[in-house]
Amino acid sequence: MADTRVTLCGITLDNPVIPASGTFGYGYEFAKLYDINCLGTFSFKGTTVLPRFGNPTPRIAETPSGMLNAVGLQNPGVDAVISYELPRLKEVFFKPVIANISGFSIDEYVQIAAVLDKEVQVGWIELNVSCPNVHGGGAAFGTTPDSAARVTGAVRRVTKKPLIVKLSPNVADIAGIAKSCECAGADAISLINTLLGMRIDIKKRSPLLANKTGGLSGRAIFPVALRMVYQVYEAVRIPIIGMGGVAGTEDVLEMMLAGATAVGIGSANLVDPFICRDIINSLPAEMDKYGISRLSDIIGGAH
Amino acid sequence: MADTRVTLCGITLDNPVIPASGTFGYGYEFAKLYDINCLGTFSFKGTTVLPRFGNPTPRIAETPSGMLNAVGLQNPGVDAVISYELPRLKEVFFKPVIANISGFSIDEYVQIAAVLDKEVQVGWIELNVSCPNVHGGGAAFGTTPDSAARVTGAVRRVTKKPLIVKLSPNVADIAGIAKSCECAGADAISLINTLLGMRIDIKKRSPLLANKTGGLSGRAIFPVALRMVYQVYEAVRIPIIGMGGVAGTEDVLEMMLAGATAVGIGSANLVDPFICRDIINSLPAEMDKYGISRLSDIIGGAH
Amino acid sequence: MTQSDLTILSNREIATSVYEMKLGGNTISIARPGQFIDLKLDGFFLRRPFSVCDLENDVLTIIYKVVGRGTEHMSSLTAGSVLDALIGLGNGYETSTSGASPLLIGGGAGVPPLFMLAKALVSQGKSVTAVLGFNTAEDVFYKGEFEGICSRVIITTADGSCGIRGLVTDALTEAGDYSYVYTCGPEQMLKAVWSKINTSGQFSFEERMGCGFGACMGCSCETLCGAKRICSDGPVLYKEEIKWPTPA
Amino acid sequence: MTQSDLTILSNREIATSVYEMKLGGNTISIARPGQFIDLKLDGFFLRRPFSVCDLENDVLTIIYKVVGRGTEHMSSLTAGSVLDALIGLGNGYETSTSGASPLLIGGGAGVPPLFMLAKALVSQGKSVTAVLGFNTAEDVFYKGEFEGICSRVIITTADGSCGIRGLVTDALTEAGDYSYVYTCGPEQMLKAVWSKINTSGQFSFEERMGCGFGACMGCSCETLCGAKRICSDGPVLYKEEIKWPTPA
Ligand SMILES: Cc1cc2nc3c(=O)[nH]c(=O)nc-3n(C[C@H](O)[C@H](O)[C@H](O)COP(=O)(O)OP(=O)(O)OC[C@H]3O[C@@H](n4cnc5c(N)ncnc54)[C@H](O)[C@@H]3O)c2cc1C
Ligand SMILES: Cc1cc2nc3c(=O)[nH]c(=O)nc-3n(C[C@H](O)[C@H](O)[C@H](O)COP(=O)(O)OP(=O)(O)OC[C@H]3O[C@@H](n4cnc5c(N)ncnc54)[C@H](O)[C@@H]3O)c2cc1C
Ligand SMILES: Cc1cc2nc3c(=O)[nH]c(=O)nc-3n(C[C@H](O)[C@H](O)[C@H](O)COP(=O)(O)O)c2cc1C
Ligand SMILES: Cc1cc2nc3c(=O)[nH]c(=O)nc-3n(C[C@H](O)[C@H](O)[C@H](O)COP(=O)(O)O)c2cc1C
Ligand code: FES
Ligand code: FES
Repeated sequence: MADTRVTLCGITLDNPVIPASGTFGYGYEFAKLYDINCLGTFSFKGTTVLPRFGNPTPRIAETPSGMLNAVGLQNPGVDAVISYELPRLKEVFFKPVIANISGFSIDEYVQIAAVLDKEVQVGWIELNVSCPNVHGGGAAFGTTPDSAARVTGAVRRVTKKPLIVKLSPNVADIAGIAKSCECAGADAISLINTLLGMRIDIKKRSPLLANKTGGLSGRAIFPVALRMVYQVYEAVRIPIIGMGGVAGTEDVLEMMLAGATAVGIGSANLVDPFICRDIINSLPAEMDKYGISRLSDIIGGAH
Repeated sequence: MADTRVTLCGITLDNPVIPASGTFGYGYEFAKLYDINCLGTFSFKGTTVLPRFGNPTPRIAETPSGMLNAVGLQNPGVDAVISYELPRLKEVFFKPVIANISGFSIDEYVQIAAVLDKEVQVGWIELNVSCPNVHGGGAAFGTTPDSAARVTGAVRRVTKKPLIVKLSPNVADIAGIAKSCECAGADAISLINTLLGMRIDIKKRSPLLANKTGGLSGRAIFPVALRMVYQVYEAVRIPIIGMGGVAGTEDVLEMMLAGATAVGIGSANLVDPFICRDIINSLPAEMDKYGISRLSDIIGGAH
Repeated sequence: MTQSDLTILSNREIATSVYEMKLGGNTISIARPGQFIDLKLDGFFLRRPFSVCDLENDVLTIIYKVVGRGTEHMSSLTAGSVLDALIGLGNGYETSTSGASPLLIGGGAGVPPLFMLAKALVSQGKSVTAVLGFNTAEDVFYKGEFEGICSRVIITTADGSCGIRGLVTDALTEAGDYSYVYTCGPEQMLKAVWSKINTSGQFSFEERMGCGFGACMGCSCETLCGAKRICSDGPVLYKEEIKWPTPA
Repeated sequence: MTQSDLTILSNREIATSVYEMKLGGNTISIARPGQFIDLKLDGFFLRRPFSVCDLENDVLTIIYKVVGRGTEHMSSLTAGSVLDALIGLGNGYETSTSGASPLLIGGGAGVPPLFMLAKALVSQGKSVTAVLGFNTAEDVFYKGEFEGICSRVIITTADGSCGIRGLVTDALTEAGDYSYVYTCGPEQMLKAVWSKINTSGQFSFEERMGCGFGACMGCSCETLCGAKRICSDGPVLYKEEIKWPTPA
């Protein structure tokens, strides 16, 4: 029998498939469609201190083999997540979940992490460091090794849960940033978030998104994501959650060969809501095809 | 009558369509297929001081809506270009051409530029600063504002021809790099070169390209290219050659609205060798559709 | 919501650039008029949303206007092709609030969902008036179909080439008394209707969508009752909760 | 080289995962056996190269093995579909050098171009022997077709389930005397043939391609006569110019 299990920071997952943050809500929309306990786990919608509506619409645009989003972290705020979303999730999902959090200052990150640290449903805390750092001039925390390390270190002090840092791909040296997060206490690296992109409405002669730019995700970015996972695998010793453009079972295997311990699936859920379930179901047959008996054996196998 | 002309550094082009370097050889392969004098101009294959075979094969891989290449600047060297390629080109192309050059040290860039400065067929010199800077530790010249400025400044001193600097997209702050090239004397910015990517051969459990990583081009990267052109347009006053994923007439218009004065077309030539001719032919009708009488009017129109 | 492979039964142009497509297959999860389906098209990343125009014996009708590459591609499909669809999306119209003589107001590509709605209201014994607005006579579709079931059908065209010259709101006096309003159309039209009608009503909105089933927050809009997702909390909003981005 | 829209006339499985596709249309730019065509497939960025296997009265035959997503997609296409093709690519085999009794050696997916070559050589009055190697009996195709035109056809299979057990090189003694060698197949086979034959010959190579017509330098290989592009300076190289990446 094909063994699909992998271990992420001490917690064993039934399989490496993890719906990525922002594409799976707080889980229960999908629970209406299938039993989401088949998942390795999932990362819930990026949560901030205060409730946010996010950016004005249009927030979505299509691109060749991909999409742009400028949702702008719409979420009900961490208090509502704890009092309302997590209790609802508890009824349909019985595994530890990844809490994806965002802040506009180091204090905000620390504040949310400290609160979520007390939630037993939360297995891991995932810091999305692609947010604009309002106190640091607007550039994202994740675009310099220093700022990424600072936020990682600060959050490290307030939680004992495994700490995942999720990196932005809009940088020249992803490996350097990953390394500095590792040094600052990260237990895992998750990558990639979206590439910054744009589309223009020719008729209106203006950017299609109200926010002008948006994050590019979907199959188009798979080769960039794969390359970054490969580079980061050579730079750090902690596990990697690889994501970006994964849309099929072979993509999962490519990501793992590049160095991913677990594999995030984002936009593909939006287009095919059953894709994570279907990939999980097809993993054993696909492993057979390539002569893989233990999936964890192939992590980093292409190095 | 629709006016498709644009002016690039004082030279008027019949239209903004420019086959991008590396996808059009030295022009005469395509001259067998159609009269390439219909083009605005084109940028010839990246040329180095010495002849280069480039990287081992496989050098090409397919990706969703795109491709990876790791050709590694195969070219006959600048002397052969002058003695053999340019004279052949002269027989089929009667417009000034863009000379795309690469070097592994500032000296090499200077050396080639100085030689090509004397060629009347060369209308512009395009510095490809995405090459690894062997003297500066291997990172590409184009990934820091400083190194990009240094090579620009050095070449500026040896040529009076309009100097275009072609930037790598694998950076956090493209506008900053463009600005520093402008200050160092660039007459135009061309962007984007390829995004660094990878594919893995699952059966062999190793990267598909012999070089491991390759440059991602094609439709997949269009939204990233468009965003960078938009950002650079706000940062500099010199004209921009926008490229990356352009594969149709509407893409040309989007690029120009983002801020491009001329538009490069790369990989699309490889898949459809007639695409530049076809786009040029369809420009007037497409301009009519959007109520554009002078194409140059829409440059930067989305700002 | 369910996923269903639908077979194209027919696909024909019924007005300038407007096509009627009939689809066969399992349509069980479609519960209400005003719901929509989301079609996967070869070569396009995102699905394309279309209102259910009619549903009879598992034959589902949509009417779509060619406005871009996706709808252009659709117009080239022929009977027998199979489309991957998510169906039964959105809240749809609530018919119980309509009163005895509801008024339906549709504009252009917003007309289709009103047809299934009109049928439902008529089958509940209500007297339905429909005001359908188009740009010009050649754009008009389903006039006969609506006349076959509604008590009254008023057509407006911007150039006066068919029916009343003007916008749908210019036909409100002509429409006489009504107990309730159901409407669907471009946002400018919805806004005009909202400010002109003297009853309550339900308004169906459009927004660019990532998923179509509530997962991505791509289609959110602010309402007086908090943020709502057009795809799953909508597309139908009640008159009372609508908050216009700029004052109406 | 020209661009041509070719219509699929037939597409059938002729051995395990091996299909023969017949295409109709303008094939005027195909000049020689050993040339190839490059097919654009819906949903794939790069074209797919296939050797011309036969060309009679503007009916072009290719034979392809399903090895990945592109060829899998091709296997699902039906007669009547139209494919955008670049045709007349590559140098092809030169037949004038063959002498009176050329030997053709093909392995698996390298067999197809040898069929058109065999026809050309036979029509020039030459006595052609073909050695065709496969893995197992179920993989064998075009045995009868080759037997219909060649003086002699020797099949080898790795497991001995058809013809001689072993590799094509194991059949060289059996093949007897020959004046020249033409070959096409996997690189390992070409290398083995190169080191075993005692005449000159022409070898057809494969490489991953960007363009297929000489523009991108994606398919270059080093030869004793300098760098060559497999797509336009090849795919056929002369025995004397080949430089193996690792010593043969
Ligand atoms: C709930 C709902 C119901 C709809 N019902 C109908 C209907 O019954 N008949 C009809 O003709 N049209 C309807 N539309 C609009 C229809 O979805 C768009 O016209 C269609 O998606 C355009 O696709 P395209 O590829 O041709 O255009 P493109 O502009 O090329 O599409 C690019 C992207 O923008 C999206 N998009 C473009 N226009 C719209 C729009 N107006 N609304 C939402 N997304 C858009 C596309 O879905 C796609 O993701 C409906 C929209 C919504 C949200
Ligand atoms: C000059 C030439 C002639 C050929 N003639 C034949 C023939 O007659 N019959 C036949 O069955 N095959 C032939 N091939 C091989 C055929 O091109 C590949 O099997 C096919 O491209 C695989 O496509 P895929 O999408 O199924 O595989 P995938 O692996 O999914 O393709 C991914 C990419 O790799 C390329 N690729 C994969 N394998 C090869 C290969 N062996 N050679 C070149 N590119 C490859 C594809 O073209 C595509 O760009 C020929 C190749 C060349 C270069
Ligand atoms: C609509 C949408 C919303 C997203 N929201 C978040 C978020 O809140 N937090 C986060 O870390 N990543 C977010 N992402 C990024 C994804 O989690 C993922 O990193 C990215 O989309 C690349 O993966 P994909 O190509 O599989 O979509 C979002 C992506 C999309 C498409
Ligand atoms: C096969 C290939 C070779 C290339 N060689 C060069 C080169 O020599 N010099 C250069 O500046 N850019 C080179 N490029 C980059 C292109 O000029 C272009 O910037 C890039 O491919 C993005 O455009 P596209 O998406 O239209 O291909 C090459 C691209 C490809 C695909
Ligand atoms: S489109 Fe995804 S939530 Fe509405
Ligand atoms: S494939 Fe482009 S040169 Fe051969």
